Amino acid sequence: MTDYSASEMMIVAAARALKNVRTVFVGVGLPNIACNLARYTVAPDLQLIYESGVYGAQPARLPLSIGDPTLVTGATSVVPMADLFGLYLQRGLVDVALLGGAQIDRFGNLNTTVIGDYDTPKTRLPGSGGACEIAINARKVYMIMRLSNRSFVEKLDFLTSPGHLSGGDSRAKQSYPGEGPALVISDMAIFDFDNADHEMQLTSLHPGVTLQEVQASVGWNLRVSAEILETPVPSPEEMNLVRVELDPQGMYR
Amino acid sequence: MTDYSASEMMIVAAARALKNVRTVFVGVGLPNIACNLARYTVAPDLQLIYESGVYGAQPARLPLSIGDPTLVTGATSVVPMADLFGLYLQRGLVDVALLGGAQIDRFGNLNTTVIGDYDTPKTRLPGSGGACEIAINARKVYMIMRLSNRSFVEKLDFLTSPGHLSGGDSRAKQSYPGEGPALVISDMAIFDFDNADHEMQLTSLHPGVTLQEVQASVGWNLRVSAEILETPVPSPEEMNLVRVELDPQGMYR
Amino acid sequence: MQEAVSTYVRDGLSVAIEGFTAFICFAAGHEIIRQRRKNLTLIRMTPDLVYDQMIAAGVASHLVFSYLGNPGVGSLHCVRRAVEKQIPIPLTIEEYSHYGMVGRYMAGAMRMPFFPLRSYAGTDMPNANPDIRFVQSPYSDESIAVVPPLNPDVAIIHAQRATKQGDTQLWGLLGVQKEAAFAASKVIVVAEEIVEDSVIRADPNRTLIPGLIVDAVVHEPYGAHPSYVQGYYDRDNAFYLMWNEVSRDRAKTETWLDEWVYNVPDRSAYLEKLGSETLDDLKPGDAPSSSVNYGTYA
Amino acid sequence: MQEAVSTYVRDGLSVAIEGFTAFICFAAGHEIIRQRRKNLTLIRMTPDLVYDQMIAAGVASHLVFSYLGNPGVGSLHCVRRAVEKQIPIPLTIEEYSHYGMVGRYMAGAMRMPFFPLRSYAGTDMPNANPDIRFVQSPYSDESIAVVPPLNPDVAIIHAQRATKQGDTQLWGLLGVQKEAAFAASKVIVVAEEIVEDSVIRADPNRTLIPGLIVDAVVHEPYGAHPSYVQGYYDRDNAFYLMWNEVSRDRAKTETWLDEWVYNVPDRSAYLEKLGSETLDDLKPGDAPSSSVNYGTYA
Repeated sequence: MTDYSASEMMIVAAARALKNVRTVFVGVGLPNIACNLARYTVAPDLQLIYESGVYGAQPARLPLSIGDPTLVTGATSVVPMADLFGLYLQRGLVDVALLGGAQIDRFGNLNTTVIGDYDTPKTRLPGSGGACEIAINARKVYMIMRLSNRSFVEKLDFLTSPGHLSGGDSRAKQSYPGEGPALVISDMAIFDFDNADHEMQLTSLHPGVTLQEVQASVGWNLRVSAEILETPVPSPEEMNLVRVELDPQGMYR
Repeated sequence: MTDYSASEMMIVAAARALKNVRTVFVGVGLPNIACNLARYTVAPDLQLIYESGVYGAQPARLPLSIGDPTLVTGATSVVPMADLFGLYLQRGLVDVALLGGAQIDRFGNLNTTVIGDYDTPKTRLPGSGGACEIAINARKVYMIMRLSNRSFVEKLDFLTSPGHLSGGDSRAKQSYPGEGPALVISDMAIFDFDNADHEMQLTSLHPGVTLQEVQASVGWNLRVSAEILETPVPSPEEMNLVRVELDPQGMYR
Repeated sequence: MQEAVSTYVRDGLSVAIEGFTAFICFAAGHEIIRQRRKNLTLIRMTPDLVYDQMIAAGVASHLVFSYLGNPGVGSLHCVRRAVEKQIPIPLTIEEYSHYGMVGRYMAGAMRMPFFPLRSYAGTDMPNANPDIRFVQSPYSDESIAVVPPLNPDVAIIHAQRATKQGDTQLWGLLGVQKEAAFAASKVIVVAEEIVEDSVIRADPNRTLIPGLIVDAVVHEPYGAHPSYVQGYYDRDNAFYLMWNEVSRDRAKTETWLDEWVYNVPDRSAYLEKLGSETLDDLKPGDAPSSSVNYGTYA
Repeated sequence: MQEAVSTYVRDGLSVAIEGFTAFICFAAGHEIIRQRRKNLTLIRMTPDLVYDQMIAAGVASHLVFSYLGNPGVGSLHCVRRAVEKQIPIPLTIEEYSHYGMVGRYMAGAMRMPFFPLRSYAGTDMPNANPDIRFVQSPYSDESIAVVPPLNPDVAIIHAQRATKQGDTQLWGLLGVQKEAAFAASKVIVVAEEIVEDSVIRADPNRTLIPGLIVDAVVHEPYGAHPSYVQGYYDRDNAFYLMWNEVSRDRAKTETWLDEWVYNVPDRSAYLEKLGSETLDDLKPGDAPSSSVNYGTYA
């Protein structure tokens, strides 16, 4: 059996979810490794789009940030951010965006702004960056987040990036161009929103994880799909790519 | 005495009016010769801006149109038209724009759209091009037009590009960024708008032209400034530049 | 080209062949005439000779534009005949200023509901076109003109070079080609040269249009004659002057269309008929850009 | 640099040092700290380490931004201390999303009264910032978010090369540098190389900023260290990691500022102190762009 960590399981599961996707809006860190793993495996034609203005990146090293110069050299096109956000994102050319956040609620709304009160914050977080418009305009959004009941909360302290808002048809009423959150890929389980309420529901447990453990890490009474799958373990090929090619220093282990 | 035509007098007078001007928005034809003559004489640092997207052109030949490739090669900057109109013109970086038209009225409003009724035109003209926003946004507008009472009319058939509208404070009320028409340079005389009504007034007669001849070519009762000057004749140097350097084929004679 | 036009340019669609003075894809215009398309809405800031010819051939029933002229020469006589005298068929028009057209393409390309610009106030243009409207600013008592988004069914863009996948680079006058391409539902790129992916990737800042939005790539050298392509050939000004004479007369125009469009199967035949001497005369001298270093970061 | 900052960056003004991850002009930031400016409004999409240092030094009282982070590393501890604990002085904030900031610069650069974008609806962001508003489209029943124009008093832009007149070329990540420069009242360009006019004119499509809008040009090689300049040097990531540790502690931060800013007279001294070995390690390999032909037309 292949040796892997919970984080690596999360990366592999995210990469697999990109099968047949043409364009993906990539964040730094875990999303970046997942997208590059997908290029080597399930999505060889996957085009990487970075909010820094890069389309069709072919990084020669694992980028240190979304603005790494290795993303520029050898890319198909590098444009002003005005064009990246206007002509690519808002135009509807992003099939999937990968997002994370400090807090997520059951409808996939994200908080990356503040813990505590906005004006007298307990912890000041980075803020929206491009996340607010990405969540509105990307065709689909996949979240990659580690499970914890500090992150998966009953109520956000601040709604930075809209998911399915209050569920049901509340997102549809906003006439956003994008469909919103489709998947949440965590280190313990995978969730989707495939129900009329557009509420997060458990669909797959990573090997060795129990439903009880997941419920204990989520701040609300978790919805569970009719059938719970077990996430296939990372293959030797996937693990080899992650450990040898993509994360040789084990930064994301 | 130097030999020159009425058109050449007009070109020379227009060039002289560009003294100390930093940026000029250039149209093709007469304005183009006038601007290049100014660069060689009264305004060596004059920067030529073309609506085709060119800033700081140094044409190696007399351009055949405002989109001539000789304007691109060796220019300081060549940008999309969105940037030319947004970042240069609307931003307020054009000191003087040279415009012409099929019809002009006493307040310097221009028609380049239609003779006769809009829906059943007698003559369909080219339309606005950039003239409408140039007339609104350029700091000052100089018109170059041959005098004739078919062109200098009591009432325009169509107002394409605003001058001083109905005169007085009517332009100020629109809060346009630009000041509007400052000069009209014709083949017989020069006019300005330096009165409270912002009405076109004769300020200078070209040598050999009488006030009566000018009045006969204007479709309204012409206003005349307190003192009428005589336009200095083209100097040998100016004529040499026009005939040898700028218009060797005599297209604009 | 024959296949790209027959696949994407169908009767009744709206088509934008863009390129301001330069990069005007006459090759596409002629193919559309040959395929006898009907009822097209033609969109172009400056209709130029290419639409004069297409309108003379009766392919269009509606024209969206901002400047009707033979640049540096004079009038577009065929467009005027259609507008003033409904010859050969009636042509309705919809006009904006240059910045208005630019803004319409930008709004279309960026999926904005409108584009605001400082123009039109106080003129007769909003009377002639009720789609020119005004919006109140929520930050002051100022009102600003707006134009609606423009999303052509098909955009046809001529360029110096593209890959087979449609990643496209242009230099020289950039006009509204990028905006028109991103605004369109279908994009046809016509290139002087088809190049390897590595050529494009060696200078990613010069890529104007990504293959992602391109539906067909056509290799058509000299496809923009008699207009020009920066660094490849000059404008054939004799042609622009000749057209000014030919187009004044309806019969002469039709004779020209017969000889140079209908009776010519494709662009290669057109170029052969034109003769290599004419093409050679249009070749510019060399003015190479310097190279810049993007650096390797591995 | 000393002169450019003392002439244009006065107490109480709003200053935008732009450059997304790349081209961040630390040389200008340090000079502003050395000149002990007060009460500045600092504007930047991603405040990054440069504003973390400036805010730690107490030059700013207000911050306009869209993302507060040490890119790829973590938090900006000095900004957080100022926001959460008013250390060393209180800092008020005004926040947008990335596209909101881009749109604000665009509106400022194009003299538009507002910029419309598809963002913000349904979120808490308009509650936190009342300048995020909504406008009704005159073409449908749709409402769209708008942001107000942003016109910094001073913009500072780092670039690969510029002429003495300020005609400036950049390649790599273009960020919002062009928009910030055109939006600003005064523009300082800081360049790795000062080049002849002919270098710029050999590739006019690459000119991002014309000298027309530039008030001062500073020649400052390595002026963007520890950030990077495409093709010239890589990001000094060890510095970014080191700062993450130093900046957690107020005393250590002040010691660092003393050693590397206050007690260093200018950028040359900073580079000397840094050592040529560090700089050499950051040199990338060669990845030259191809040359293109603009053609001569005489």
